[in-house]
Amino acid sequence: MSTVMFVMSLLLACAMIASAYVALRGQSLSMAVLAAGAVSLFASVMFVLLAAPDVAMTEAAIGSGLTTFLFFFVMGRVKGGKDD
Amino acid sequence: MFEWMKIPYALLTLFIVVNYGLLMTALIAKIGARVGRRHGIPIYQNYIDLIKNYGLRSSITHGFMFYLGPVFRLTGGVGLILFVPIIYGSEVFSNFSFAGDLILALYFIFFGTLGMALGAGESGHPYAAIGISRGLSQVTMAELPLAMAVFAVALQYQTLSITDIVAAQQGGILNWTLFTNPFAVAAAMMSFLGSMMRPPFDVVLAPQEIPIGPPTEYHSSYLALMQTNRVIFPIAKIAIFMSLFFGGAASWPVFFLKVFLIYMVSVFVGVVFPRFRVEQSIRWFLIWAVPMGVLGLVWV
Amino acid sequence: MVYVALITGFLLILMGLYGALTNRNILRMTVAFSIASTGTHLVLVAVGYIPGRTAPILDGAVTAADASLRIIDPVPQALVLTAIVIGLGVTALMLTYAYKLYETKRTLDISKYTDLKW
Amino acid sequence: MIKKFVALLLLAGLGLMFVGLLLGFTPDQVLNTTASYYADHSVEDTGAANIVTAVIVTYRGLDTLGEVTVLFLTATIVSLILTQPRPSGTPIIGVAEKKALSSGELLQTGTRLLVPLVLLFGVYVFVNGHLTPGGGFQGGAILASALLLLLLSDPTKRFNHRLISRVESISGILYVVIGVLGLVLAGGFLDNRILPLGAFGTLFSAGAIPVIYTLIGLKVGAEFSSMMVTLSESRDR
Amino acid sequence: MVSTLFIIAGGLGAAFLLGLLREEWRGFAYGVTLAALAFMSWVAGSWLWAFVFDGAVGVDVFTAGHNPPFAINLRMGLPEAVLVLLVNAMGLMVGVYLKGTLMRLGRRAMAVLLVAVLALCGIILTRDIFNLFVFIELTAISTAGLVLLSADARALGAGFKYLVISQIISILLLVGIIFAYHATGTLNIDGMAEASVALMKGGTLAFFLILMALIVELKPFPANGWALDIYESAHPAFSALFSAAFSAAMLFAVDKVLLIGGEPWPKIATGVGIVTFVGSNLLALSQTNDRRLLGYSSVAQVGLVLTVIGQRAVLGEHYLFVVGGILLAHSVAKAGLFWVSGLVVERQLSAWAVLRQNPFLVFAFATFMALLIGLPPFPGFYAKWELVHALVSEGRLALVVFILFGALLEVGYLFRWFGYIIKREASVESAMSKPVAFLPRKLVVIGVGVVSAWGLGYIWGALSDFANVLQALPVLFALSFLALEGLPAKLKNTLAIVGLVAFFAISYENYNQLQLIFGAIILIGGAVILLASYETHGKRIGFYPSAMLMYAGLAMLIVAEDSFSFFVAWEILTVGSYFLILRGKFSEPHALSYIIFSLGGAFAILAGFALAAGGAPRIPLEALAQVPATLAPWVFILLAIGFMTKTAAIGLHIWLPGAHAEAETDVSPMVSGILLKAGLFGLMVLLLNMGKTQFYGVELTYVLLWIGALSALLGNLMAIFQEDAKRLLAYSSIGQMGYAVFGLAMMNHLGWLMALMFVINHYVYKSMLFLSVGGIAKRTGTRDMYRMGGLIALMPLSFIAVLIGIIAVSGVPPLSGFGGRWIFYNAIMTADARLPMILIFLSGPVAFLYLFRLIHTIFLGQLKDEHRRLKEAPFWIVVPQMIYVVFLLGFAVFPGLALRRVDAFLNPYFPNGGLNWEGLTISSDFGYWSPVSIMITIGVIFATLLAWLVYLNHNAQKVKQFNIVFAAERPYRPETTHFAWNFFAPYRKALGFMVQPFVTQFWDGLTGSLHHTAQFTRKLYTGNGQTYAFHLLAFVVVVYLILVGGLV
Repeated sequence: MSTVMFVMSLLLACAMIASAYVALRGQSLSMAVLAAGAVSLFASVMFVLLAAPDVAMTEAAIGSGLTTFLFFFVMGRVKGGKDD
Repeated sequence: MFEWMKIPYALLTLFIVVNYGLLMTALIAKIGARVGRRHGIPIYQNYIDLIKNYGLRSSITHGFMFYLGPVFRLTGGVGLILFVPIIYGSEVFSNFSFAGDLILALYFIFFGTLGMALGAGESGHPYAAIGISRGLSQVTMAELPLAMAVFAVALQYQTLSITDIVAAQQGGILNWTLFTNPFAVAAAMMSFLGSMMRPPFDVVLAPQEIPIGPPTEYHSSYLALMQTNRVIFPIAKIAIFMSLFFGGAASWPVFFLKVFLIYMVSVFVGVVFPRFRVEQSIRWFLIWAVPMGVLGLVWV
Repeated sequence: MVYVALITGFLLILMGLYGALTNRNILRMTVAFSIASTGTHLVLVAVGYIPGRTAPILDGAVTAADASLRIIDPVPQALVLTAIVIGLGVTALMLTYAYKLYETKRTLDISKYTDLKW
Repeated sequence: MIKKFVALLLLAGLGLMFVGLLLGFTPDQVLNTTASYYADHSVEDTGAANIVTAVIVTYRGLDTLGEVTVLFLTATIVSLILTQPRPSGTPIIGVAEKKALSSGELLQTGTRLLVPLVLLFGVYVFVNGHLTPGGGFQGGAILASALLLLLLSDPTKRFNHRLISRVESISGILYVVIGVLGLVLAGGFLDNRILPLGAFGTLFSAGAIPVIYTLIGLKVGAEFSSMMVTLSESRDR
Repeated sequence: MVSTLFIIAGGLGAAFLLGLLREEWRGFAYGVTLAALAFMSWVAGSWLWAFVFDGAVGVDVFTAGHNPPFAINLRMGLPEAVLVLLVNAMGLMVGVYLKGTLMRLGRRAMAVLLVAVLALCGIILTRDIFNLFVFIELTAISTAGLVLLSADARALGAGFKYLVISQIISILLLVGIIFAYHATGTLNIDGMAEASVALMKGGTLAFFLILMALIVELKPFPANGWALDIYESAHPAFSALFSAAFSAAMLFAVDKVLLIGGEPWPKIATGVGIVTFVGSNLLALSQTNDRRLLGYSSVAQVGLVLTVIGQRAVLGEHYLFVVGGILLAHSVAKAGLFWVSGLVVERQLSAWAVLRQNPFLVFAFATFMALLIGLPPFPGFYAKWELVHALVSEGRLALVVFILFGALLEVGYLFRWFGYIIKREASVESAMSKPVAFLPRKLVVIGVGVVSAWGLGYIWGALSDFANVLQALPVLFALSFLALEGLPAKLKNTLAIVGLVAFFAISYENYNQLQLIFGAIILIGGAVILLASYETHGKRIGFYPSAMLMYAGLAMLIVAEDSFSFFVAWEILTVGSYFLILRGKFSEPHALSYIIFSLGGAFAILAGFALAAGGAPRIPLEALAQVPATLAPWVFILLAIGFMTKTAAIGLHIWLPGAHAEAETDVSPMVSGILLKAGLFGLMVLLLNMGKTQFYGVELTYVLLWIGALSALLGNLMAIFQEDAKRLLAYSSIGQMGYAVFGLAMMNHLGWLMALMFVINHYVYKSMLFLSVGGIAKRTGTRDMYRMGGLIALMPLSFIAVLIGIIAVSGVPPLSGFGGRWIFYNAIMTADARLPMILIFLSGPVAFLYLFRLIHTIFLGQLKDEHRRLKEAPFWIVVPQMIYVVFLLGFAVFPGLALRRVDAFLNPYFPNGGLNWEGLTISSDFGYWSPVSIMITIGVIFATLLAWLVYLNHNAQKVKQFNIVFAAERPYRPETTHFAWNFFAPYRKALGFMVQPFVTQFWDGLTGSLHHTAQFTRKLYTGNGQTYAFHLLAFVVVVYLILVGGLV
């Protein structure tokens, strides 16, 4: 347990929360989706820190990858992704 | 209990009561006229009317029930007088009272009323129905204090037998229910007023109806039967009151006197009060007579 | 570090739910939920973590003999794996619904879909 | 405004519970019974080096079967929804849809080059699931991303639905069959010991785990692909 | 036996296989689906068979070749087998039902259905908490898919709302699971339960989250708007599955998980459950959409089961019996109702009138309704009995009150709905869609539901500690008429009469005197009334099963020896009579208020018995005497209220006038002459066994005395103001029953004798009058008395019946009514209370008023022009009347025939104050009465006078109708001359204040405020998915705060 890891985890936490904030309050929907993907991506790094490489891979591939694309597919169909 | 000799005795009772009734009603009419400074009818007028009506032939009926109406009516009157022991202590004049007690008498009062009402109803005359409706309405309320008074008396003497009740009142005027339970008697007398069809409770026979109501349709021999009843029935009723509240009668003269006096009560009241409408009389009974009855019940 | 992850996870859940409760746009609600589920995953993994240990994979460094002293709990990880996949399934379904809903009324405002009520 | 306030209030309530959970939480210092059993026995039981894989595929195999079913279900429903005719009376989305972006030459060429590599990598991830991090789900997702690349490079491209659904169904059925074989031949449903456990740490070891993970990988990949393909094609119908 | 896992493997395999098929091979795919469902059902069924018949014990099924808690294990035991069979069979039925939709949507939809069913099985079977989560997610997702089977576009919105909710649920569940795992080191439910002592503070919270997540899946009130939207918009077949199978599985999951927690958790389940039960039933009151109503009802029922689950400790070994009974009844009934709803095109409740086109569907609806409410012989009935007894014995009275109140609400809306079906006009549009809607395949599915409903009834009867209701001879006899419905009515009528008489003949031996009187009235009296039923033509579908059910209940009631059989009989007769009353043309609202009052009363009786039983499953009726003094008054009050709903004591009477008046001609005498006696019988049983009881110093029989007297007076008063002849008679019944209650409450020998005499007399003359009036109404086409008049000449026999009847009722000598009065006066001589007598004194003459009106306005006065060609009432309606006339005359002369036996019977109970029967005279301590002498005296006088009049006036001619003169003109129109409307106007002026409809206003106000509450509260369900999410979170938080606040 190193201080480095602790600091890193803190940084990641801040990044995640910031991204989540953006995802929730961001102006455009695409922004929000991308930010949500970022949260996921940061989370997968966090998983690596937490000694869970399997989860990290899954989160990266599925949580931040596929999900984001699914969002974009649907947003493409729905008013070009504009907020209403 | 029953012996064949009862039948002639009963007929004798009837004979006495009918004659007394005819004379008494005529007398009272006469008194009323004299008070009003009129001459009035002769004392035998009722006999004439009755004989005349029995003599008249009518070929008219409005139907089955119309025909039976007067029969019911008179059966009610005759039956009532026969179910009540008229003279206290007299085996001869106790008639058919072995068949039932006070309750029988009280409920049998309705028998004639019912028949008459049905008969008049079948005449098809609207005023007959109006008269019946008013009469029945009023009677139901008048019955209430009576029922309470009777119950009070029965409770007081712990019996429902009229003979026993009279027996309990013997031995002095203060033993009469009139003095042992004045409230019950007051309630009963108010009720009595209501059931006598005299003012102020005579709206049932209001002038509007009299000439054109039941008596109009009922004439000749029908009317005769009803007139007969009209002399028997009040006396029978008064006989019950007398037995319950005024010590009964041990002999015919006492009987005549007490019946006359009780009858006069209703006449006096009638002279004093104006006529009530039905709802007024119902309220009157509720306000005055019923509390009396309650007091009478509580008194026991 | 465990606490950091836990707290972050809980915060993400709360933020996600807040977003889902206050955004009327269906797609934004979906985004919010996916953030909340990421938070959940974080919580799950963090609970299974034991400081100073390694991933539950046996290799040269960790042998079967000393595994129980060296590795962290594999169970939460297995659960999270399942949860992630299920989460994706639900998200995909919500997205499809969103698309289909949009097709019927041409709006993504959830407060417009109140034909059924009371 | 009130809505936000109420939301905050409710979430504060929920947060209260979370705080309660946090306060009651002390990180484990040693493995609990379940975990230490896995740590101690998974090698002899399953022969898998990756204990997470052992847990997922064998010990909690039923969960995983359910998980695969979730994806199957989602894919099925997505295509069910999107292939269903519009409910009558609903407005048809206007023609104002954006024209499909034509992607650049570079992307197309890159894609052609990349797809086989990505596919290969996906296969690698799931066949090695019992040895290294990763497995059927991750591998499946990677397979699907190959397809995604193809889709991105040519949005109008048509995919063979039959093929996708065949792969999905056959691998699903085989997965169930293996499960049942476990019931018949070995200790229970989804027992991996229907095949020899082999030498620890090699590719062909850990009994049926690699087979199962392969099937899962194929199935998951097919399901993801099917979802994306249906979604991407939906507008054209 | 086949391994349980094959249920899951088979379902999954088939679902995956469907993906292989070509899109076009829909028929084949459908076949695969059904085969898979059938296979799964078979596996479940074979386990159930093994458990029940081969004595197998529950097994744990291990997966992956390892022992739990290290690998997931499933458990198959009796409850699991039952539920899994339920789920699978339901899935199969839904599959059959959905054929059209599935074929249209193709294999994908079928696969989703299969997965949904197997996921439910998984929820039931698994013993691993995370595995449970997986299956729950599977269920949720498949729900989102199956919702779309609906053709309703709104279903899409509903599905999305559900997804939102399930997202929140899964977050709660996951967090809960991981912390619970952390606390206990296992994911196995049983392992967690063992480690529950180790649950620390964090563990408790974790468990709370798990429990809440599961409970929220059960749609607790008020966090259940999403579920209602699904019910409303989804395909009815799916709703059937959702309501029946999903709920069952989730309830089982809650039941499993509750094992983990400790002390306070069952209380939470109960609390949430009861709030849901009452709240949802309340809101259902104001629903007009059928499926949404069913949704509310489903939610409510699940709440009830949850309540019961929370009371597991109280129920002990009966737990499975009770919870299973309620749950299975709910599942089958709700599925059945949803299936039926698939046949109805329109969505408002009244559109269900189309079901009338098919009597089988009406029967099906009635079955499902009875099943849902828990009427005998269905499982819910036994369950309700056990539940209430168990709860009461533990002193959980408030809970009982809430349960019964909620159940009564349910009774209200379900029976209202049934009334719509039977009575409302089916719209033309729906009628046209008939050929489309009534598909034989769907009918078969519904038929399976009906069969399983009755099967469940039989099974639960056999399992219960009591006699099986479905094996009682009278019930079987009544039900056998269902099979005979195809026969002509006249034949069925003969069968019914023979059955009643034969049953009397075989039971005669075993009756004591009291039972004999009631038995004779019910069975022989019932047969006499049935003579009038020969009048009807056609098949008269529905009449005989209902009537015979009522008679069956009555026959069982009088021989009941313990509280359970008494209650069974009570409910049976109530239900039978309800169906009977509902048959009247305009009786819909009255039948409804009848059933609500009656079942409300029945619930009071149930509570009373439970209170008296003190933990025993049932008590002999004699044991009512041994109820401890602290409880006795409460038992007395509850039972008395229950019985007085039947006797229509004032305050509880508002159902009676309409119900009796609007019933069919031959039904009115049944419900008035016979049915009301059930209440009296109950009161007799109560008073005989409990006697005088003090309640905070108030003598309860004294209260009864007042109630009886008030009923007598007000009933009679209200009767005199009626224009409708049958209503008049109905109000009169209230008064008459008041007399009888009064007599019983006097608690002396003669009072009881009077009451019993009333029982006989009231049967005779009320049956006679109702038949007579019914016959007249049949001829004239109206029941308004002022529209009649002068019918005496046209209908002499009816007239005689009424004449004799009213003489008897009014108590005028010489008929038997007088006997009643005479005994009454003798009775009150010894009674303690005097003031209530006054009311009775008044009510006697008042009765005379309405009776006179009855005979006058119908038979006397002016004949209407349109009635000139009327004939006497139909032969078969007159026949029983004449029988009654003869009986009344005979009874008037020889009352001793019946009364002596009763007198003797009463001696042991009231040794003092009996009557002396010497010769022809009957004497009491106070007076005497000689019926024969009275009859002869009056007869002789009457005959003499009549002879005299005939002699005087023998050639009288009947004059023309208008040969009268009034107001100086000859009338020519009967309408202007028939004084009949508002006959007793002065009376109304004087005493009208006493008949102000205060009671009606009170009950109207009560129901009105319930409705308003419902209307107001349901606005909570805005339809916005986000709002529902708020509800959910608020629900969780509130429960949490309650828990933290230590309120539980």
